Amino acid sequence: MMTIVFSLFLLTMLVIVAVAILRTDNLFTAVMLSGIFSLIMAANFFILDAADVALTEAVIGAGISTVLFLSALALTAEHDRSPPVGTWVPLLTSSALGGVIIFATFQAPRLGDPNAIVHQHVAPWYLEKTPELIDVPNVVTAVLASFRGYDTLGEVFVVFIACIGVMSLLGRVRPRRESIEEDEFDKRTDNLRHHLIPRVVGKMLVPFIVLFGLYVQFHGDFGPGGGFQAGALIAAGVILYSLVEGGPRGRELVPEWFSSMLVALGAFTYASVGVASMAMGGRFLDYSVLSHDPIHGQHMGILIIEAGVGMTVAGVMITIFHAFSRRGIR
Amino acid sequence: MEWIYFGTSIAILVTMVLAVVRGLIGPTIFDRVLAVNMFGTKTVLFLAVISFLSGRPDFLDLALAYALINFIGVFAVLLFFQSRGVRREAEAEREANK
Amino acid sequence: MELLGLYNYFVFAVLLMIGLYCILARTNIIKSLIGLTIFQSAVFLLYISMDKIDGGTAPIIQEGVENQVFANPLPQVLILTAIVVGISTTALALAVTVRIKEAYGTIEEDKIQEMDREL
Amino acid sequence: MDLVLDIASAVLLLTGGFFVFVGGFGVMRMPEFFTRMHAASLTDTGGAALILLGLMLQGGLTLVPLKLAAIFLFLFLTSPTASYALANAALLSGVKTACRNETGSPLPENQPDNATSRPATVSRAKASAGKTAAKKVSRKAAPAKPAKTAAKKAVKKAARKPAKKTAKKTARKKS
Repeated sequence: MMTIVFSLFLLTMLVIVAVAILRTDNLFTAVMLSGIFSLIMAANFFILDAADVALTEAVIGAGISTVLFLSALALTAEHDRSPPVGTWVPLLTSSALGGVIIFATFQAPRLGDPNAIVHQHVAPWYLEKTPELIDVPNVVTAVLASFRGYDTLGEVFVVFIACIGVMSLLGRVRPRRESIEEDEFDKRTDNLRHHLIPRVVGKMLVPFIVLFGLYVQFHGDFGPGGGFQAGALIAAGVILYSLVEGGPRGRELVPEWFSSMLVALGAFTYASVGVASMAMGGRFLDYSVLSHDPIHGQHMGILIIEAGVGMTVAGVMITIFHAFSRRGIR
Repeated sequence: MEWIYFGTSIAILVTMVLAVVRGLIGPTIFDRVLAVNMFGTKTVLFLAVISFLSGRPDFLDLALAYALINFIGVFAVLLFFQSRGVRREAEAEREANK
Repeated sequence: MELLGLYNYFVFAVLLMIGLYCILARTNIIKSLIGLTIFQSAVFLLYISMDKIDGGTAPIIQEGVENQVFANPLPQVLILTAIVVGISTTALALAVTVRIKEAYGTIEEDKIQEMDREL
Repeated sequence: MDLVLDIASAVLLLTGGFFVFVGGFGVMRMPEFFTRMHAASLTDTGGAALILLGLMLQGGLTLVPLKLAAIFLFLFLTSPTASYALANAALLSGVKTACRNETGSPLPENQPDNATSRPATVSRAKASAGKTAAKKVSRKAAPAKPAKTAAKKAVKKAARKPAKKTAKKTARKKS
């Protein structure tokens, strides 16, 4: 009952904000509103009992997405100068799609129906077998890292490849400056050093963010958390430092060779656990053989691959942010 | 006690709605940023109250994560405006030199 | 009440429409990308809506509590990874946009096409 | 004892909820940006403190009150900082002139002490803000106003050049 009341509020806000994003011409406004959009989305996920997903959306939406979009805006344009085109073709297409989907939803089970088909298939098996086979309290981590570890390996490699794409597009070499004057502009614009209060508070919070990231990383078996969230959190800490102290100082803190090495090392760690389990007589990513006790082996495997995921995600986010911030003023 | 939590969360939700409205109409860009920032704080409170309402207070981690990184966006905004001002200055100077 | 239980799916459909319209109707690349993220979020919402069970709680087993009903963990796993993949692909698209801006001086699709035709 | 705790936390939660709501109401109703910000930032801290304290009383002797205290500490640090950063950005962009003035009296200019500390940004941003202000006012306000802003714009244009020169000088000195 309460869920429905909260959902009514949040989902209606979601639609209103989405319409506002669609209607605005100012891209900066659109980015700000999409920040609100992601906050509402995270609250909504939490209402719907998805704590892990809410944490991920919170960290990504609040910490990283806005920063990335703003750095892209600073490099491109601030206004959407789309001409007032004849909009009936897209309108027709999208409303046809929406109509079909709404028609289909009348057949869907209502929210929270325990007899829905989704809850009959493989999910009860996961919930039942997790305490027995893997013995970690957080079933999401168990499914993510062990039961469906192969999927997650694929996702990690997708993130890895996206990072390579950004690096090859924006380049690792700093574009040549025409004069010293432009460097002066860089120094004046890409940090908040002369804002005393943000500088002090921001720098004070960086260690706490990183510490909390490590907590999320290693507490992921017992509460909401895991490699994905932890990586994004740690990256958010580094991004905060780079915002406050400027890009060059940020790159001194986490050099680019280090962050790109983290990316590769994380993916390598993940895959090598799979190979190790094969070498020890099991199947690919079957952690039970890693130790003499199957459950202990599972714990070890999950710990290592979560660390790999965390390294990759943190490295990717930091590398992407540095790639954008290094592009600088042209 | 449950109804108290419920009432508090409804008050926070109504405030969120007001913040969203300010974000939608807010005449200047800064009003929108203010709305985002305020919305973030309200989300922290909302998550905290909801985690008590659902009887799982160990989910406060979420609210903690939000409280820590919510303001990175505001810093990015500040930096954005600063660099925009200087960039426009540079463009104007280049024009003048031509 | 029956319709209220389907509200999540209606919102999913509406968000999908808004996202698609934004991608199709706007020629500004960054605006299209924001539309794409809305489209993405709509799909996330659909998946997460499916995992809810009445009276359930998040699928984290508590010590010493019997007979708990848990939400479905599977959609959560899929969406958790999809969010991170989504932001990295968005970053890739933004990088392409930055390069387009550097090469053409604009990020409006129609102007880019005009320039291509002139070449 | 439990009842006392319950009542205390109920009072704190409801007062906190009321404060938060008042903050939202202020953000909605206040006439211009800086007053809105005042409403938001004050209640952000006050309401949050009350609500978190109310929850803390319910936490019992576990890790929960500690986490709540951490949340409170971080909110207490970040929320005013964010407000400061935002106000600073707004001031540098000359928001003051962009706001509606109910009485119609001439709006105060931003003081030049900003101009000496961050010359380039201020002078440039001011000029651009003046333009947007003119646009906005002419769209919204009574027909008498555009003339006024136009006059102000002209004054600014005249004032911009020397300001820029001094700005450059100070920048050079600094470097």
